[in-house]
Amino acid sequence: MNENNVLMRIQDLTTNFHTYAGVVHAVDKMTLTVPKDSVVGIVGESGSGKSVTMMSVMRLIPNPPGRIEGGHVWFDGAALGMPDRMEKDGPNKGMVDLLSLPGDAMMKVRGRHIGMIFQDPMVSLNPVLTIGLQMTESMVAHGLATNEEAWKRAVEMLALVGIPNPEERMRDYPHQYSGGMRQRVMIAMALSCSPELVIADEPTTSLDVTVQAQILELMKELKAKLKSSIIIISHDLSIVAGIADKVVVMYAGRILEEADVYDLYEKPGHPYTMGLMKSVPRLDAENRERLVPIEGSPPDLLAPPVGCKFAPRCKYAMNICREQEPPLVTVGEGHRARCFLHHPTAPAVPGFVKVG
Amino acid sequence: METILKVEHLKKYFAINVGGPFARHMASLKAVDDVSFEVGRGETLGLVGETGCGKTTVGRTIVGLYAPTAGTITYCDENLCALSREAMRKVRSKLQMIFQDPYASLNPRMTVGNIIEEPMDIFNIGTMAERRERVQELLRTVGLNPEHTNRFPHEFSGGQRQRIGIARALAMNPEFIVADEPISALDVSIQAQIVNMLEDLQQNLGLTYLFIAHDLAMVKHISDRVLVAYLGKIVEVDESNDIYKHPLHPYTKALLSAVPIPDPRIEMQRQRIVLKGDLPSPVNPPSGCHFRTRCPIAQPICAEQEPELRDMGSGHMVSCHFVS
Amino acid sequence: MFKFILQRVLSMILVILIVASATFFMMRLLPSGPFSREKKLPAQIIKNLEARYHLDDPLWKQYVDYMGNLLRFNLGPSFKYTDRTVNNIINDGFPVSAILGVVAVILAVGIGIPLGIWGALKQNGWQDNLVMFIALLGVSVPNFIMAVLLMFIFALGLHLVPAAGWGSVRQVILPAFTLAGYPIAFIARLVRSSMLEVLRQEYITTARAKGLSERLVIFRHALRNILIPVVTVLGPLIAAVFTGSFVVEKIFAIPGLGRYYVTSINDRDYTVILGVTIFYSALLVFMNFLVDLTYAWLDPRIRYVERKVS
Amino acid sequence: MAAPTTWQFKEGVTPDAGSFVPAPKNSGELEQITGRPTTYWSDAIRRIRRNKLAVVGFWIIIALFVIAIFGPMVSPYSYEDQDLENTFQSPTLQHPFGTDQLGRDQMTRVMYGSRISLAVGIVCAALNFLIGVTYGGISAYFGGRVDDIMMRIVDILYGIPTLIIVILLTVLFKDKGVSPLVNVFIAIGLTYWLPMARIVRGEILSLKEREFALAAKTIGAPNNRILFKHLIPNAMGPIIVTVTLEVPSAIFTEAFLSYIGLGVSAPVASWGVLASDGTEAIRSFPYLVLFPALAICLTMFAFNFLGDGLRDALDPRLRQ
Amino acid sequence: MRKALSLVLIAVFLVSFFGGVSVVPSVKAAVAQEVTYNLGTEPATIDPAVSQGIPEANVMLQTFDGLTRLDNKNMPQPAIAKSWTISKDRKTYIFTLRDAFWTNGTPVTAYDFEYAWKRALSPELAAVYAYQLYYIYGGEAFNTSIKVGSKYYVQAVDAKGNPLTKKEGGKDVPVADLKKEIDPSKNVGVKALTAKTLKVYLQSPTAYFLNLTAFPTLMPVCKAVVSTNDKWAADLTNYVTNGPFKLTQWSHNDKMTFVKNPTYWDKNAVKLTKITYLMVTDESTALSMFQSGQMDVGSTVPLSELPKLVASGDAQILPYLGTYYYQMNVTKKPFNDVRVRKALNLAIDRKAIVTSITKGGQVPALAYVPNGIADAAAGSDFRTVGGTFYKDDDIATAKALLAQAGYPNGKGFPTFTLLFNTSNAHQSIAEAIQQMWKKNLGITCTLKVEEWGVYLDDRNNLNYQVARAGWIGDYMDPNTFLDMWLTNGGNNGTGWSNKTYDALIAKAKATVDPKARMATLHAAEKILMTEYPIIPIYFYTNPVLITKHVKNFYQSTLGFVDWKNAYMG
Repeated sequence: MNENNVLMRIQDLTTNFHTYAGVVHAVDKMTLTVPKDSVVGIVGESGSGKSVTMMSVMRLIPNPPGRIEGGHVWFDGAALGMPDRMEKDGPNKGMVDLLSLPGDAMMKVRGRHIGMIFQDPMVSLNPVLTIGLQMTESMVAHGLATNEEAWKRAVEMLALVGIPNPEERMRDYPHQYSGGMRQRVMIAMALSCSPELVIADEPTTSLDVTVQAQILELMKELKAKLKSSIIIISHDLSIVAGIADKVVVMYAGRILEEADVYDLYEKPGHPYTMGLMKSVPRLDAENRERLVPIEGSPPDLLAPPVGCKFAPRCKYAMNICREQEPPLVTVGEGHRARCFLHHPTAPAVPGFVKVG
Repeated sequence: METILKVEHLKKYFAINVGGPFARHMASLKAVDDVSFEVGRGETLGLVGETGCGKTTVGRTIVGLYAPTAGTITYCDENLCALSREAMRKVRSKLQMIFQDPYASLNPRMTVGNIIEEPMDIFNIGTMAERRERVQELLRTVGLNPEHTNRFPHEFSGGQRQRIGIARALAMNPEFIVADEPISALDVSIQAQIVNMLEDLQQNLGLTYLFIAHDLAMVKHISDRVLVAYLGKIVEVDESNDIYKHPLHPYTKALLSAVPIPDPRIEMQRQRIVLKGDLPSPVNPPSGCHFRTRCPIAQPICAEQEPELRDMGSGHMVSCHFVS
Repeated sequence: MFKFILQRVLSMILVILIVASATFFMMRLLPSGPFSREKKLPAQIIKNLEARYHLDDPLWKQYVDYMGNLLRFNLGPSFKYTDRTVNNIINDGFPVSAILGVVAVILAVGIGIPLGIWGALKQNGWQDNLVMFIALLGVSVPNFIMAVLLMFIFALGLHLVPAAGWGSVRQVILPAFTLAGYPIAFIARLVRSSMLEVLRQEYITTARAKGLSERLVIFRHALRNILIPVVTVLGPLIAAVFTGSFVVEKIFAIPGLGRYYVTSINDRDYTVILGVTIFYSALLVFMNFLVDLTYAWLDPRIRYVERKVS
Repeated sequence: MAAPTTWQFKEGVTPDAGSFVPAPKNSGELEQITGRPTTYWSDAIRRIRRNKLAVVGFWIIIALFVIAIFGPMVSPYSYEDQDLENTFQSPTLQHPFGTDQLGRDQMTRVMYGSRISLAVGIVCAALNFLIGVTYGGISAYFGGRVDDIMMRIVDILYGIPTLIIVILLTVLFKDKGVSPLVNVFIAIGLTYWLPMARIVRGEILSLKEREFALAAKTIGAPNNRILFKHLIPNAMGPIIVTVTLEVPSAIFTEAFLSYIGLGVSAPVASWGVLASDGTEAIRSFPYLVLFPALAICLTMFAFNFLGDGLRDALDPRLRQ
Repeated sequence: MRKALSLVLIAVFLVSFFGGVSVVPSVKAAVAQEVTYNLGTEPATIDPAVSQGIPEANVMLQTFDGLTRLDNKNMPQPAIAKSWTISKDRKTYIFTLRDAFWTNGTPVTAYDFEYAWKRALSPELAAVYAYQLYYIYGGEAFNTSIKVGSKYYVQAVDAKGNPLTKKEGGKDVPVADLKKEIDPSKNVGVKALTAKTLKVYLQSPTAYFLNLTAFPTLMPVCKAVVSTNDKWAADLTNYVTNGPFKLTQWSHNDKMTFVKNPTYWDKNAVKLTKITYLMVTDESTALSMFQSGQMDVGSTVPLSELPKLVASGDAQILPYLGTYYYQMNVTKKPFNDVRVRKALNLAIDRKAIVTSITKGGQVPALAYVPNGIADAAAGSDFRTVGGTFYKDDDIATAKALLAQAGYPNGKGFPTFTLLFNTSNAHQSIAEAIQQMWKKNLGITCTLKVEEWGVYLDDRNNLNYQVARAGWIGDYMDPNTFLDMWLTNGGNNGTGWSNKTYDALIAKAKATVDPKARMATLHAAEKILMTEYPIIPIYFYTNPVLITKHVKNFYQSTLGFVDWKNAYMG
């Protein structure tokens, strides 16, 4: 047991993709702490590196072209049951570095200790295998249950996620489920081995709003019932608003802002975060109020801009932003942001709470 | 307001195979089941509903991708369903479509220039140089760098691709655009860009939109009026602001309640109306009111009698037995 | 369901009847007849022969008679093999070709699929190059050269198997391998590319994320999805391989049906040409039918999905 | 409230007052795309040139064509000059590929034969494209009854024995003054497109439901444009693979055709003919089959490498 | 990659090369009297009456015994007939039969012969080789008669003597002349006088009739069995025979097994206990099987291997009664000019062809009738007596002739087509001759290969200019080669016609005196070889694979194999 109540700590994680055209720095020195029994939301546009980070944690980056170039992923050693691999000392005492585990040991971590839910349940379930088989196989593979036990537990799990007639539907194939049901199955599957951490990668993006609401409600419910930490990834701040304890905003492979959920929405510390909030229409807004979008597109990571990666799209970009990349500065209790606007000499910006 | 498009008793049934590889024409999937509405010139009509409610089919039938099973579509006083193939091809230049998936709707083997130029090429409009000129202009219109004509779709980000799709739709100076979920595949940060652009284009070019989406927040934002569809039927029609303020149909209420709000203080406390279960199969829709199986206020009468779409005053229409 | 199978069977029968009719008339256009010899027969003897086999009837009558007999599964007498009927010939030859075919298909699938998987898993490695090399070689080397090479190496050189002939298990090996050469190459290539495709699928990532071993990922999750395209090509392939190959049967002196495809035409043995053709077509359409059934079995989506026919 | 961390700046760069003023907007940067802009073909060529195997394949093919055209001219022997005193000579410096049963220089014959075999291979590929791709494409694109009927026709053509068709062709073309190679092309054209039609049909069936095909429809593209411009180019991968698989068998089919009289007449001999003739003497004179077979293999490998490279190069999505 | 490719191919090459030459000849365990022979192809039938070719004959000769049997000098020796008498006019033969038995135990009688021959002649059986019985009086008439009810009639003729036909059900049906009945029991010249005496009356004196009685078509069949079951030869259950061996197994296209027939009258002479026939069509495969010990004797040898195999003693070259020749369409220019035909004939180097291409010990043909047929004088050969008619490779004369015909040095000679059927050997020879004509005479021809049926059709319909052909004798007499060139003869596919020639052949047919007869035939051949409708190339030989263990192997110059006296040693 480590002292800090930390379940997982990603430290200086760097993942690159080596392509024909050059090296893509998908994740650059990413650092993130996931406390036990908490929900961390990661928000960012596609290509911001949020999924790559999680796939790096799972060590499922396809190689080639992807490669984890550096960093550590510390995971609570006690939870893993790998006392001999734990750090003996230092800030990461009691933690195990997932990146240095041998392949077969890592295999035992996947699914068993870290469960994963993918974006598109349509393609994430094997179309030619029954739900029952896909539900039970990880329990069996990890030696947690015999086939019969796994079957029983899978039925329970399906019931838990709200599948009617779970016993019968175990024999069905994925295409016989609706999109929402499939995502429930994915969730049940990820939870079947009671992992300490569940990573949900855009779990509602491909779903209808009504189904999205169902799934979010379900996850909230499960968060209360089960003792797992959750990392929920989305491109939409409103999705994580209702569920996360802590939110991380990523952009171009970096963290731009990290804060407690309430802090982030009330006192956004980065123009990007502000932009994300303003670009969604609010139901309660007056009719036909023009939206305020973030101009431009995410940067091409083959040739990222110099300085702040967001600067080209930033309304408030300053000369220095085009020259060098701002550091991630602490702007409040557990609130960090990567923006020069926090610098004492920077001009004030409306709606921006400057702490620096 | 001049009516530009009139849809009357539109039905679109698909013949489907059920039960195995050898089955044929076993059943019909009632994707659109007796739908009528009108669109005024310069208006944006929103069409919301879940996947499988028939909204995409309505859009595709209007632009002629599907032949309707029954009913008529009148565009500028011309019955589209009665047009010959050649005449239909001509009308198409005025009736354009923007697709949901900007990844799938652009031919990956064509350059952006070719994609945008293609409609002009098909209708033999202008010389090569003029067309090229027009492509550049269109790219500028949708906010893309005109130097990118020789690029391939995959080189662009999602938002940029959607702009290419829009530029293609604009190439023939259309009057009416069916926007089929044009933003649901995009990041939120980009959605606003596209929505703003669509609004600007409407103003500048006098376009009429049928805006299809499942996200009520965005539909409400962009539309003048909103149609709510459920399982091939329209259940509510109203001015977009009113439908948020005074939703009458329980389904509309559920849709509204499902929209997430980027505010943890609200979200954490919020009590949603969560619809139970899934959309029933459009092959065997429930008797009576189609929504009754998931309706929180369903009564026995709902199974027996199909509610009519009733006008509740000032164009607010709803089909529910329990609304008065 | 029954109605649709019936429909399908009717369309199969139609195809077979058209093939039979087209072949019937086309073969009668061929120069020379069944009784042409280098030593020309006296005219009267030819007349007697034609009378015996009703070849002096008007063509339409011969056609009607043939079709009538066909419906009773009577394929008529062979003109060359005086005392044998076409039914006899097929009865004798087909089992032999089929045994060879079964072994060849087992080899093709048993070698082609693992090779393809191996290549895909080691994409761009030397193993992959080797697999592609074998695949290309299998396609480029025609079976008459392959047959002779195999015979020289394994029968005459190493004395491992008999050179040719039929009757013992060991005599099946070389021809089966020859027959399987092209399919092995074809399947290996197909499997490799499908495998690469499947490995990119999300459900494979899901399976890995569940902590399944690579073996389970490949054999449980990937393999069945790969089999779908393989089955498509397997249908016509099996039909072709089952009915035998003229070259392989000739070179390995195997008493199969395959030789009759060529010899019957050279001999203008009309009934045998027709019988063998009809038999082959029937097998082919039947195999395609089986492919569809197997499809449904392999891919549950086809089994139940409501497929739009717009 | 925690104190903000100390600001660290890049070494040597200290921000001055000017650093913290709003920077001018650069609109071009907002929609920037890296990499050189190119046209479709120059891009494809650039990509194919990066593929080493494809380049090797390309040069082998060029070499083969050069040899086919100039080889027989340069050779001191003619493909038909016999030397009955020196039949079946093993390879020597004088006759690097040996001599055949009539004492002809095998190397010259192989070089000469490449003209026919390469032509057959290329025409087979072209016919596959023209007939097979079009047929399969139309069948799948129009679907329904059209598809049913067209595919039944394919079934029927599969069923009718090729040998009968081919013999009838020999009769049909006899003394018509049609070039013998044209006969071969027709015979190959008649039968070789069937597998291609099936494969293309399968591909198009799934492609035609894709949104870009629908998009083409909405802009008023006529059917043939949708089929040939949008759908078929996207089925190029399997098409190229199928062609490369068909070509070798076409080369050997040509041998079979000329064996029964449909094709170039002796003493001209294609690779296929040389190889199958050589097989008869394989015991004592294996070099007679080895060299033509080797030539065919080499060609196949070259075409395959180039084909694979081409397939990848023609798919812009694979650029990165 | 390329390197790997070449390495693999070299390896394959080496293995196959050494694999090819280092084959160990089979060593059989001492003197099991069993032999395996490659028949080469599936026999079309095992019913002697409808037998038509060599493979069938090679089955029939083991399973049946005719009136006579040829010895290894091709002379007829008594078999079922233990003796015979021949009338003066050489038209009537009376055979006395010995005691012999069918495999079902019943005796072989003269009735069986009468029945068998008449059955072979009956029009409804439509036996291909029925014409081998046309020598018998009334044989042809019976074979060409029309059956009405159960009786046979001559076909009616109109005033001009053309046969009459009528339309019936869409087809032409010959009209029977109901006044002219043919009663096979009376009108056909074969009659069993007693169970052991057979009388045969011939149409005309036929010098080689005794040879013919050893021919499969003239074999007896067991009347009791065959008359009650017309499918008797469809399988082996009813296959009642009387030969030295019994056919016990026939798996089609694969193999036949014969065992010694214990009821055979001359069983003590038979040493082999078992013969296995294989039906391997591919020459190279047959050689492989021979080399790997799967067979002892093979009927075919790949050309390219022949010299080596002859040298090692694995192959023998046996004589074969046949001529390989080219024929010309004399109805077409320029082949209507005898000088052209002769020039083409002379400008061929046959020696080079047989030594460099065919390599099977073939003899350059400087005449038409091959060696191996006895002339009138005892021990003399028709060919030796007849001599040669021209010089091989006589380019000077050929050129002169061509010039005389108006084509000096081939100038103005039209390009023509040389037709042959699909075969590598034919092609090589054609290529060589094409080159010779070009080099020696300056004339060009193109080669045209055709599928067998197409080729036959073209050849028979005079739809060619020069075509390859071959003729294998049916019986041991020059007539089998010469009577085909009669005007409008069925096998005279050249359009050539010569009245004197026709008269000479007719005369030879009616001549009883062997000496005069042979002289007539020599005269006929001489006409043929001055007119040159054909270009003889070489006389066939018959190379066979044979292990040294097989003794007393006999294959006649007609290609018939007889295992009766063979044994393993």
